[in-house]
Amino acid sequence: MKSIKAAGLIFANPFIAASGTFGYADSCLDFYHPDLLGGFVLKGISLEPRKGNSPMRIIETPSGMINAIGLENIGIERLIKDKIPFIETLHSVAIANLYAETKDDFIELAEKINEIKRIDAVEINISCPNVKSGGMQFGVSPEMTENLTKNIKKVSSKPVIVKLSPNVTDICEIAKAAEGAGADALSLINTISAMIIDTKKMLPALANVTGGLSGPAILPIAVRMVYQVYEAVSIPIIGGGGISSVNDALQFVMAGASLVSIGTYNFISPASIPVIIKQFNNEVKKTDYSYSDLIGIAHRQHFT
Amino acid sequence: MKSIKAAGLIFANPFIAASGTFGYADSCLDFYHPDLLGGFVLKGISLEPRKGNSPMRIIETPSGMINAIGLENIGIERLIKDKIPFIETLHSVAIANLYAETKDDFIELAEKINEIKRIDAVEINISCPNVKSGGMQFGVSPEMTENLTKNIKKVSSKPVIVKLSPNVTDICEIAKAAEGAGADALSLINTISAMIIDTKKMLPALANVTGGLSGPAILPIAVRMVYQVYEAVSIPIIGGGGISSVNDALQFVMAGASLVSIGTYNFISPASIPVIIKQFNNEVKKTDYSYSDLIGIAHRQHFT
Amino acid sequence: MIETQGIIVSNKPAAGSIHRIEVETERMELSKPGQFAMIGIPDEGFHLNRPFSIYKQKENRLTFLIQKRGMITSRLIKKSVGTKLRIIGPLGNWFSDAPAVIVAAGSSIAAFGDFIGRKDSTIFYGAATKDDLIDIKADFFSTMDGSRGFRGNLIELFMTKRKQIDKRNLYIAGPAAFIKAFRNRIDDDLANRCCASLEAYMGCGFGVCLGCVINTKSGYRRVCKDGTIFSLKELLL
Amino acid sequence: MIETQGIIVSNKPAAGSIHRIEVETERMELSKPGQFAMIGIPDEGFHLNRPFSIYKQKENRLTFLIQKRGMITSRLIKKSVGTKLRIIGPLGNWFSDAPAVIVAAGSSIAAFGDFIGRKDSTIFYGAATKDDLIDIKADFFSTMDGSRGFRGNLIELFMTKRKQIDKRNLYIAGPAAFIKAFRNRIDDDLANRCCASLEAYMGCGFGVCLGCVINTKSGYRRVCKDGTIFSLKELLL
Ligand SMILES: Cc1cc2nc3c(=O)[nH]c(=O)nc-3n(C[C@H](O)[C@H](O)[C@H](O)COP(=O)(O)OP(=O)(O)OC[C@H]3O[C@@H](n4cnc5c(N)ncnc54)[C@H](O)[C@@H]3O)c2cc1C
Ligand SMILES: Cc1cc2nc3c(=O)[nH]c(=O)nc-3n(C[C@H](O)[C@H](O)[C@H](O)COP(=O)(O)OP(=O)(O)OC[C@H]3O[C@@H](n4cnc5c(N)ncnc54)[C@H](O)[C@@H]3O)c2cc1C
Ligand SMILES: Cc1cc2nc3c(=O)[nH]c(=O)nc-3n(C[C@H](O)[C@H](O)[C@H](O)COP(=O)(O)O)c2cc1C
Ligand SMILES: Cc1cc2nc3c(=O)[nH]c(=O)nc-3n(C[C@H](O)[C@H](O)[C@H](O)COP(=O)(O)O)c2cc1C
Ligand code: FES
Ligand code: FES
Repeated sequence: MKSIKAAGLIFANPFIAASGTFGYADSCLDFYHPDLLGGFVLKGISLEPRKGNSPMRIIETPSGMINAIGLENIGIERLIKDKIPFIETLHSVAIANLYAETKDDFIELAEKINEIKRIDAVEINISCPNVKSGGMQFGVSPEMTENLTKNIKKVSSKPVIVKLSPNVTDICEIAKAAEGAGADALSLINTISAMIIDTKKMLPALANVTGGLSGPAILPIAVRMVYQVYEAVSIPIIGGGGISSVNDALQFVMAGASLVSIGTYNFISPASIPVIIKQFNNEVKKTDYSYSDLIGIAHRQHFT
Repeated sequence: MKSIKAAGLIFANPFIAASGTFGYADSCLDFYHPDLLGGFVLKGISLEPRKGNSPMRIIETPSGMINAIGLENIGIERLIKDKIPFIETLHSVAIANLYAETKDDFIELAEKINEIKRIDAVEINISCPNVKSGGMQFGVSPEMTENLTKNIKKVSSKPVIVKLSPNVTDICEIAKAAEGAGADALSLINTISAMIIDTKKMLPALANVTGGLSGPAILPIAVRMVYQVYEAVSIPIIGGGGISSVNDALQFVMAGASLVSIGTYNFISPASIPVIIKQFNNEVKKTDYSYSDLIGIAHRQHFT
Repeated sequence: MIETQGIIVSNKPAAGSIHRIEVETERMELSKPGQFAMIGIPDEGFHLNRPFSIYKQKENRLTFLIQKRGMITSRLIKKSVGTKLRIIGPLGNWFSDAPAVIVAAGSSIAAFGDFIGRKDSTIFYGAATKDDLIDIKADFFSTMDGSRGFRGNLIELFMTKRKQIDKRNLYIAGPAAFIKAFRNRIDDDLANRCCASLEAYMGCGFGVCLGCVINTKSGYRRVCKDGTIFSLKELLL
Repeated sequence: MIETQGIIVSNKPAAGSIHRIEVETERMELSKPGQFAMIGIPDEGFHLNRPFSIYKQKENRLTFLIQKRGMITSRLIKKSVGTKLRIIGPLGNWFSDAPAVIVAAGSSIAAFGDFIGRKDSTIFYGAATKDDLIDIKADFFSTMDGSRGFRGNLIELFMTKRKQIDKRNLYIAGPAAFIKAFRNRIDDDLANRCCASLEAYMGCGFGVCLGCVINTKSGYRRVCKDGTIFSLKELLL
């Protein structure tokens, strides 16, 4: 397969490891080398280290899981000191996932990232349902999305990817706001706000009460959103949510994603992405189409 | 278990068969008698018969299914002529599910239902994601929800249950609008807008492109919404979405539902509801609580 | 129609990717020719039950011919004796058991178990290759590679025998595409006395979900409940 | 640590609701005492893999003691020989193999397979009743109903022997509640040389999801990667 150009970057293949499921690109080393990926998104990073939420932080659900990690992370300083040296040895596209509670902190973060040469792009997480302030509040309002994106675009020297929240009435509205503000690409979907009750304890199973649902359960919702957003914007889409097979990935591509991201499945079968990439290339070859023709093809075919 | 009073009605037990999964209360007759239920909601009815969408109309997804039936139904006249005589022989709570594309049609429908003595309540479906006009448009705006509910309350001689759409940023806002307009109860959740792509055909699998996701996949989202709405309103909640076991039902009750509804699982194990009811009663007995104490108990317990 | 538990008592390869699976149910009404059952695997998470023709029935024991197609059929053919299944049946309308001429391709032979071996009926049975044919007595065989009987399409075989087809009922079963192809080849006289058992993607199997409709001259009809058998001239394929 | 396919080569009841399951993997690094593996059933839809101690290992063959608890363990103990599993391992840190005193309740004996039969170690092993004890040589048994060994709680049995406990390492394994109860009964001298292997609800098992953290004196630590073994005095239970 030819490489893919999106957001001014070149990806060797369309597969991206999703933020929060791939550590700092070091968690896969026992299974495969990160250079086999099109790219990877680092665990969400904030200015200061974050302790995250109290346990229980995760729980399985039918064909999915809920997490309320609460963006535990080592903070930007330690990222630079402890993790970037290793990341500098890698060759696939490296994306930093930024989290802050205020616009000013987002701007400061983006400026710090400017200094890190090896980071190719930033993904702004305005859609995490697991933290008390910031996060989702930005992502559910078109105005705040636009404002925040504009401000980050102003300072950032890297392509800016806006990661959308699925917890909205009209995702196209948010997508258009991000595009209008200059986003270079969109990433969707983040997890869906959800909860489980432990009926023995008669309490929410997770200490944070609610968390974010991921995994195959959300795939049909994610595909629908990618399909809709593809019609609403013209910037590239990184599509994901529940992908665990070639067929799943193809659905996102045909719905309109230029790149696909795999998250939760990294926990289940951590050696899988390179295997899926191989199978994916074969499947694409079997069609009469080039990869770029397949992007969004489900919109262009006619019902017979 | 003692009977449950909600929305001015008396339910022998908390289990309701959900609209669109129980026909006109006749589909279960080979399996059990509908009098074993707390109540049932008839298939969504409109003024005129509706042909529904073209096939394919359904598709399985991980732990769920998507349907785009498009509210195929026999229309109010044939409901009265062909189905009500049988329903008159039943004793559990009978709820009509109303669908219209305009406020005026909703009002006309509600007036026609007033004439049917055996119908105990109306559930207004402002949340169907599978029809081109009406339906969801009402359900995603608090203003329209309020306006429509008010108008139906004005004409209806029956308790009015508003069935909420999960395809919104803030379900509490809609719930409060319905409560403010006089709704006697809320029903949630309806299906979540979703789609699957048939990667062989390179087309959406369903002819309607998108449809509504139901089944266990959506349970954690539904539980979260019931939990949130319980804190926002004080009218009773009929909670459902993916219930297939006693534990599932208990989650909804503990999240704040006074009654629970079972939909998709009627397709999978059509003889199950009475079995679940029995097990449910036993489980409730095993707790130190009365049924009414269990409603919303997950909000009141303290973390230990 | 009932919902009951079934236990696999035998599961053996029958031909190609088709397994012959026998299930002992707790109780079961007697099915009629061409009826089907919905089958699910209760202990493996949520999935829709899948429709399968009741190939043979002896009291509570049902025999199915199950061809590996996707997720659930792949699992079913690997299940060991003793595995519990969910069974809902018998479902759908049925073929009259008057003498008939039958056209069955691949696993749709399962719809005609009651006709096999009947002297008063004629069976056309085809598959891709000899190994895909289950071991039954049919009158005419076709295989695409010619390894048994007529070489080529079952419909073509049938057409070569057109003149020998008398006034008996004509029964056919299979996916809509196959039935459409058949309809397009035969004359109106045959079409008028042909009944087709259709396949459709099913949600419930007993008429309530409205998921399985097909278009007919009298509007959408449910394959599972108004069919699976329709007179061919009713169908708008 | 690797991800590999395993095939069940033996699955037999060991005691009560505990099965002894042997799995032949394609390849596997040698595990150390107290390490674990994540196990999943690849052909049955999405679910998180489940953590189980590697009870014994001989080259690529792993033995697990699996107690029926909920969804996946119920399925595992019913799986026939030949069933394919997903195996990720070996995972977690490990016990030094110096002589030790071991306190194991129920299925947590599985963490100590390498110590069983060692003359230089002492094993306290308890369960609810005799039938729940797997057939191993331990030094002291307890059962709640007194059907074997000491009648009552394992911790109480241990306390009656307190005076005999020398300066060897003290190892314990189990859910946090059990370890907390133990901590609350023993003196600081013992606590200071006690290492506890914790259980936690796990998402990945290899340190990336941050789902399994517990509170320690140095903040949240991942049970799967920073543990499962912690020195007891580090834990804030
Ligand atoms: C009334 C009826 C009787 C049947 N009798 C038999 C029988 O006796 N023996 C037998 O082997 N098969 C029979 N079938 C077909 C059988 O139901 C399907 O092969 C089965 O549902 C596939 O399930 P799966 O999980 O293996 O495939 P999936 O993983 O669900 O799907 C695999 C592929 O098959 C397609 N597909 C799935 N279900 C159907 C369907 N119902 N109709 C058409 N395409 C479908 C899917 O779209 C997909 O492309 C019958 C179908 C019907 C409707
Ligand atoms: C490091 C480690 C080693 C283990 N070794 C063994 C072993 O050798 N043998 C053995 O039988 N079991 C062992 N366990 C426990 C085993 O992992 C659980 O019993 C199993 O995950 C339950 O899966 P399930 O699908 O059957 O239960 P589920 O249906 O997932 O849950 C059933 C109940 O168990 C609780 N539960 C589930 N997983 C855990 C967990 N990891 N910790 C605490 N509670 C849980 C759930 O909250 C629920 O209440 C170990 C656990 C850990 C963390
Ligand atoms: C445990 C966990 C942690 C996550 N952390 C982050 C994060 O830090 N930043 C972010 O933008 N998304 C985060 N996500 C969301 C994923 O990147 C992904 O968008 C989502 O899980 C949907 O994809 P999936 O179903 O393939 O997992 C996290 C997801 C999980 C399961
Ligand atoms: C095939 C199908 C048809 C449905 N038709 C209706 C309908 O006519 N009116 C309505 O309000 N809800 C309808 N629903 C939604 C259900 O009543 C229920 O709210 C939803 O499916 C979630 O519950 P479940 O997961 O238990 O099915 C339908 C659902 C399905 C699966
Ligand atoms: S499959 Fe449900 S109506 Fe036919
Ligand atoms: S289980 Fe994922 S970090 Fe421990």
